Amino acid sequence: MTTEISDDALRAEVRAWLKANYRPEELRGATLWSSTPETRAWLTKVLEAGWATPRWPAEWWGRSLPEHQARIVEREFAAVKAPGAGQDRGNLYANTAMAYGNDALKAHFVRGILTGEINMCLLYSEPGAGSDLAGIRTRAELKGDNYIVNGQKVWTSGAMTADYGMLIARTDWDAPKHGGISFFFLPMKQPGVEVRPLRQVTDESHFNEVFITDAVCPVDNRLGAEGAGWRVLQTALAYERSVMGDGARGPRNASAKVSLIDLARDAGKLNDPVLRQDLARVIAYRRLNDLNNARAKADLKEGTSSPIMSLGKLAMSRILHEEARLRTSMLGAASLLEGKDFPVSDDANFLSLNAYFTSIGGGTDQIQRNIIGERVLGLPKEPEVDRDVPFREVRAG
Amino acid sequence: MTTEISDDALRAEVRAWLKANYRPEELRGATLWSSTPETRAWLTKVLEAGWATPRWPAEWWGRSLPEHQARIVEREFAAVKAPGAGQDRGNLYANTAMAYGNDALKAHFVRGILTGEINMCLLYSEPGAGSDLAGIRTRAELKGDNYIVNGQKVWTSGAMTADYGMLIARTDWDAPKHGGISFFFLPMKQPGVEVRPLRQVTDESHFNEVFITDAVCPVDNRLGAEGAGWRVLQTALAYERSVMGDGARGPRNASAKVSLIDLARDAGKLNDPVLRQDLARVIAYRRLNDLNNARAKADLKEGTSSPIMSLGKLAMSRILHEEARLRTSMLGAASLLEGKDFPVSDDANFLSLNAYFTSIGGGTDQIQRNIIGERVLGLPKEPEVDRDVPFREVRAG
Amino acid sequence: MSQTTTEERNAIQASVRSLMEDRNTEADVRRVMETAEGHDPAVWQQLVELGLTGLVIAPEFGGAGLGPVELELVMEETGAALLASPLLSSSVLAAGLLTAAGDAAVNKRLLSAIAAGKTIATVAMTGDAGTWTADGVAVSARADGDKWLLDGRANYVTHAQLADVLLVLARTPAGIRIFEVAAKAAGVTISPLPTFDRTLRLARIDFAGVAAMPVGTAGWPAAEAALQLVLVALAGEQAGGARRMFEKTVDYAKTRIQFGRAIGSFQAIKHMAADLLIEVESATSAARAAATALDAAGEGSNEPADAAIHLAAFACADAYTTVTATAVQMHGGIAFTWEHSAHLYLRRARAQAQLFGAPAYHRERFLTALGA
Amino acid sequence: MSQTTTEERNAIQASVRSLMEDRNTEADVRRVMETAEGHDPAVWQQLVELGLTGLVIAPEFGGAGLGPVELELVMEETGAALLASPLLSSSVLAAGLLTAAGDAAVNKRLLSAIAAGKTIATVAMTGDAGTWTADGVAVSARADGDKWLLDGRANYVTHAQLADVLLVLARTPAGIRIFEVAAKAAGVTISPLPTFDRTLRLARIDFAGVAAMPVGTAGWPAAEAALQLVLVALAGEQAGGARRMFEKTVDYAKTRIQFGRAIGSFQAIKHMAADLLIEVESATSAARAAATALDAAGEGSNEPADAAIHLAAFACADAYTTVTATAVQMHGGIAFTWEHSAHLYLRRARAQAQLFGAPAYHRERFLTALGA
Repeated sequence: MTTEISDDALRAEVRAWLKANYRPEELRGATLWSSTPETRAWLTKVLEAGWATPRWPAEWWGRSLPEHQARIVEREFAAVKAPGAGQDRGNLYANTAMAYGNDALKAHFVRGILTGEINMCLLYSEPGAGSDLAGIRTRAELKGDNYIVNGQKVWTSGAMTADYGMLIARTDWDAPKHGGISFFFLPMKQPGVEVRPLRQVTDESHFNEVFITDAVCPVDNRLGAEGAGWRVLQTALAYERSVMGDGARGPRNASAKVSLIDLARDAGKLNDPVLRQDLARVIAYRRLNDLNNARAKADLKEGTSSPIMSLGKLAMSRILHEEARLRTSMLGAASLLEGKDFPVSDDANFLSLNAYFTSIGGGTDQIQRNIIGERVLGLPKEPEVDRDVPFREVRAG
Repeated sequence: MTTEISDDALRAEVRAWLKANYRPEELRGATLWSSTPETRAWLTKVLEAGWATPRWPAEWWGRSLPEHQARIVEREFAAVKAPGAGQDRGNLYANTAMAYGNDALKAHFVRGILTGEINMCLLYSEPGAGSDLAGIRTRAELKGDNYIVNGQKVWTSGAMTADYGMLIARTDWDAPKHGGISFFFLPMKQPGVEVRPLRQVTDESHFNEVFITDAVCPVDNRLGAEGAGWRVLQTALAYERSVMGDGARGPRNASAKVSLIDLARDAGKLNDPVLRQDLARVIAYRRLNDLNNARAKADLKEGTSSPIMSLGKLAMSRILHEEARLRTSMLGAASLLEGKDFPVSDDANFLSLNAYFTSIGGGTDQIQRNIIGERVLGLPKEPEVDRDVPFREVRAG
Repeated sequence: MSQTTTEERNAIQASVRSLMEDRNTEADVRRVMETAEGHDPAVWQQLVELGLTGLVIAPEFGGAGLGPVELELVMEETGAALLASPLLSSSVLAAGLLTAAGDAAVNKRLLSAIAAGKTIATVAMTGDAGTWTADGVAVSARADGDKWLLDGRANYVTHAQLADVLLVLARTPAGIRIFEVAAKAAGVTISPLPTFDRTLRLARIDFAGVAAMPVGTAGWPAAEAALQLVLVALAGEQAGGARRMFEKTVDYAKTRIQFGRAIGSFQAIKHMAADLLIEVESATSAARAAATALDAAGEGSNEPADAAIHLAAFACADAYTTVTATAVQMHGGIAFTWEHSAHLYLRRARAQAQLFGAPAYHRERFLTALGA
Repeated sequence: MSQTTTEERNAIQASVRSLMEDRNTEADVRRVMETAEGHDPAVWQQLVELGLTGLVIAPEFGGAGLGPVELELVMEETGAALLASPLLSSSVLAAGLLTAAGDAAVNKRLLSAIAAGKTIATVAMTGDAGTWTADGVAVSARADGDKWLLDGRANYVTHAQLADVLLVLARTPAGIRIFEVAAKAAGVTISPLPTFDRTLRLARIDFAGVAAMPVGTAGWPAAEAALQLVLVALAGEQAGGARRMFEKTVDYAKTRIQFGRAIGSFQAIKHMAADLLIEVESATSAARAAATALDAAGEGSNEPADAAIHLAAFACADAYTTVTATAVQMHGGIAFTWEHSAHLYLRRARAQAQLFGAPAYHRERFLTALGA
């Protein structure tokens, strides 16, 4: 059912369609986690035009376009900052559903996810399973046509507004840790699911704790076989990594947009030779990372695989911590203050704490170094004391 | 058989004896590793006067003095820089022999060791057993009244002149790694022992490799039971730690004695604010370590045990590497040069390499951090894959 | 030299620790730090009763007459427990300044009230520059008949919003002098500042023709003496705080299980802990050595205390910052929450690294003290 | 912009790598570094045949006419293999200076001979200051009728003891100019210097009334252009050396067994390796970006290459030093022996971090290039 179309014709078609349909002013007010009626209407329009899932076949609202043409569609949308295109690459939830859901689940969820009718969140981490995600202890027990779920999840964004959460829970306590996990779309709007905002170290609340007590999850909402959830999760995490930036937020105030050099000038320190050495070193960290990323992209283009991609998160962690440290040191006593009346200090302090979002969240720097050492450099793994043990015998704490 | 004597009388006696007997000019030319006829004569005289082993009983040439009086003897000797006193505390070889040798061994060795008739060396490390000393593969097999020894040792000081080496070798390959080791006084002057100087990274040779091929070691030269050598070794290492400094040599040239501040002044950098920050930081490392050591000593006096002692080697490693880095950075292009015509550069370069003597030798910084984490802080050990396995099944490489 | 025995010093330290355990738990700290006053008057009363408000004030003014050695030990405990209190501002900085200025009449009145905890005083030293150096003084004093009038701004004044009495360093034609001003005097505007470390209180003070009374004749040299004392106290706070956060972290590493074993069994965590132990021990050694040096200098030693004090100032500041920053990383996600104590220590470490001079400044002073 | 395709650049790099593997093994390096010449004339002939001695020399002078992009790739290979050679001095620094000076007559004679490998030239730029800046020039030139005479001292001159021709930066009343002097000219005293990096040759040169021929009229600006080229080449050497030492270390960590397992399975080693990988990749990216920037600038781009070049200069120097210093630690005792290759790389890293300006200098220049 492939309709052949030339690159130029496709580009022209997308451009014309956007010109005819896109009204950015109508889409204000939506967030990453919840949609408005206007955004839902827009996303539906995008879906029906075939731009939401250009790589997928017509039965899934697509056009069966080859990768490079799908990228043309995405670039045209990006050029005018229109959302919703290329979700067959970028929508974590839809892709996971398509890859592992049964027909009922796909029919029930995919369109709603793509059009914003269904809001989603992630129920992965637990207080006792951070670095060691396979150590989760949330329990799902099959009773008739439903799983009954009990446990606690944490670091969940968007849980307040989500209709469903992608959940990993343990269904088999006699299998080794990775083998007893299953993957679900858990309905969030039910009495057994309680969402509490989590107060962060930065005194903000962008995350939640989710307390799950005898919550009900239909068996059809399981993705993949029972006990095969770890593999589903790996696919979902790979999608996430391939499309998401590191997620760390910038400063809260306008000084965000000021370069480190200008901040130094404003602080009257640009002629301080000690500060200058530090400044050059810190600016270099970010520049070198940019150069690494550019080289990695070029390598990929030429078909060479690049180990550099794996370094980005660890490198970014150093960049963010060092930039925050430098900002503090430029400010001196002024860094004692915070709040909107002292925006530059507020940013320096905020950034110094928020840098841990990157150095801890999504795998600590220490876990990242393990991954780089093992997957990129091929160094042998450590002995894993809990790998082949029935999970109920594994130590927890 | 304790002869009671007052502190003052003892002090006076030692002082008078030294005045009557000590002629420092006669003792020149001896080294740490080999003695001259004159030093042997002197050490014999010290021994026979009771000063070599003041804590030991008369049958071992001593005076059964209590600890504080033995220290008085040592201090009087130290005051005039006379060698040989208090070897019952300071002589590693004699103490090990006394603690673990059988009567024949003690009779045969102890006096000679104390008087310098017998020169000793240490045969511990192997090319395949550095950080993991219990992984040694030098083999000792009992044949009649002798052990036949085969293997290779490394990082041996004084092997060229030694008459005997304190050797650890494996006598049981079916026991777990720590359980199959025995401890010997191996005769060095025999055809099966070949000593080759080891060229160090600093282009000096203070150490040797020792190749052992069918060397013969009398069964009486075993210290402790067969297979109990690891415990003997621990005692010997504890003696060594209690009396030796870290052993790193200072620079080769006169700039050794110049303070970092004076070096900076000589390099014309004392007004460079960037250098000054670095200078203060590096000077602080050494001062803080001195303060830590002073506090540890004071703690010990008051009977409080001090964890600080364990930090010294790791702290010294940082001090030496940082001082060398700072010297290099002060010198700039001049650090390109070496040799006696460029003594300051020569020292900076030498120190930059020799710092590894401390950060690697006698347990790498990484091993030291394990020890501090486990023994001082009580953090749990890592899983040890080779601990309870018959040694012949342990991986090597 | 300190006249107390080891046992007496241990007893002082133990009594403070016990007070902190009873009355200044983490829950107390969190409650107090959200109040406008920023300290607990009931705990203040306890500090008075223990004699801490007059610890370094001479007996003739009702103080305990102890010195930097005892002060440093006390501050190790208040630092470990994150005590929010004007103790440092009033009973160390202000008391130190008054003692150094040596104005008998003023001291009889003010030092006695400070020792009794009835008056809270603080010192306005630096302006917008925030440098705590003579250069940084931005208030000027002019003689108007037999009165003195102050104009200008002091900034980063610790606990000024709580103070009854302000001691103000101000420029006169004859150099910097010290002035006493009632906090409520006409022309004084005290603007509380929002602080990143919520256990700290800071304010900006604007002076507009404020009538002030000169205190003694010693000017900046008395400020230097007070700074020496407060830096020793602060070093003690930092050393104590660093040690407490370190202990909490090591405990967590022993009990937190991931991958089926305590995280402290992993070299990544274990090696960080070993490196931090050096920092913690060095901070303690440096703070105590600074106290001893200042004590000896006070007794006429020829060894100036400057090098030891500025060494402690930057070594303890850097150690506290490093220990608390690394502790967050070692804890992982749990320390990214407001409810966990790690950030309270981290915020305090960052603040204390700026108060009374940043580490780079103290490194310069240290080198200068060494003759470089 | 570079006219070569990726395939052509890969082919150039592969041919150099292959030559290094055949003729410049570690055993070769150790043999050559102990000779007085400090390079292998037979290998030099191979470099000539591969066209490397004329790589960046224009075709009209017999060179390959390639640019910084190809040069950087070649140097990655020579750096990885620790090649001891006057290539950098003669075919990069001297050739770059002559090209920038643009004296047609001199270039016809000298650049052709350099490209053909028949003449080895070097540049005397700095004096005892060792700064490679205009300030550092310590030779002066005075006109004597229609002749010029040089006096003074040049120091840290690379490979001067091998050179046939010296290009000397010297002060004249009208500013710094370039002069050509035969190495054997009367009044020239070349004193070889003992180097910590034994693959390097340095000399001090004293000039006593040496007759010299001016080269073109461009003075220090030509030196800056030559320094840009040599810094790109050096960055390539550093990136290549860092990568090779890193690879050796990772290999060792995979095969060295202690405690019954490969040491690379311990987090202490594994995490050091992960951090070093960032250094290695960053050095490669920085060196190549500097080459690309210089190439673009040469083609009239408005983007000045300065920032990219000085960034590479300090980033590659620091990366090479860090990687080699850490590599020794990761190896343990074996790397404390002369026979192990680690110290050869470490010595070279330390030397290359000083040649043509130390990292702190390049950080300053980087900031200046960014307008700060």
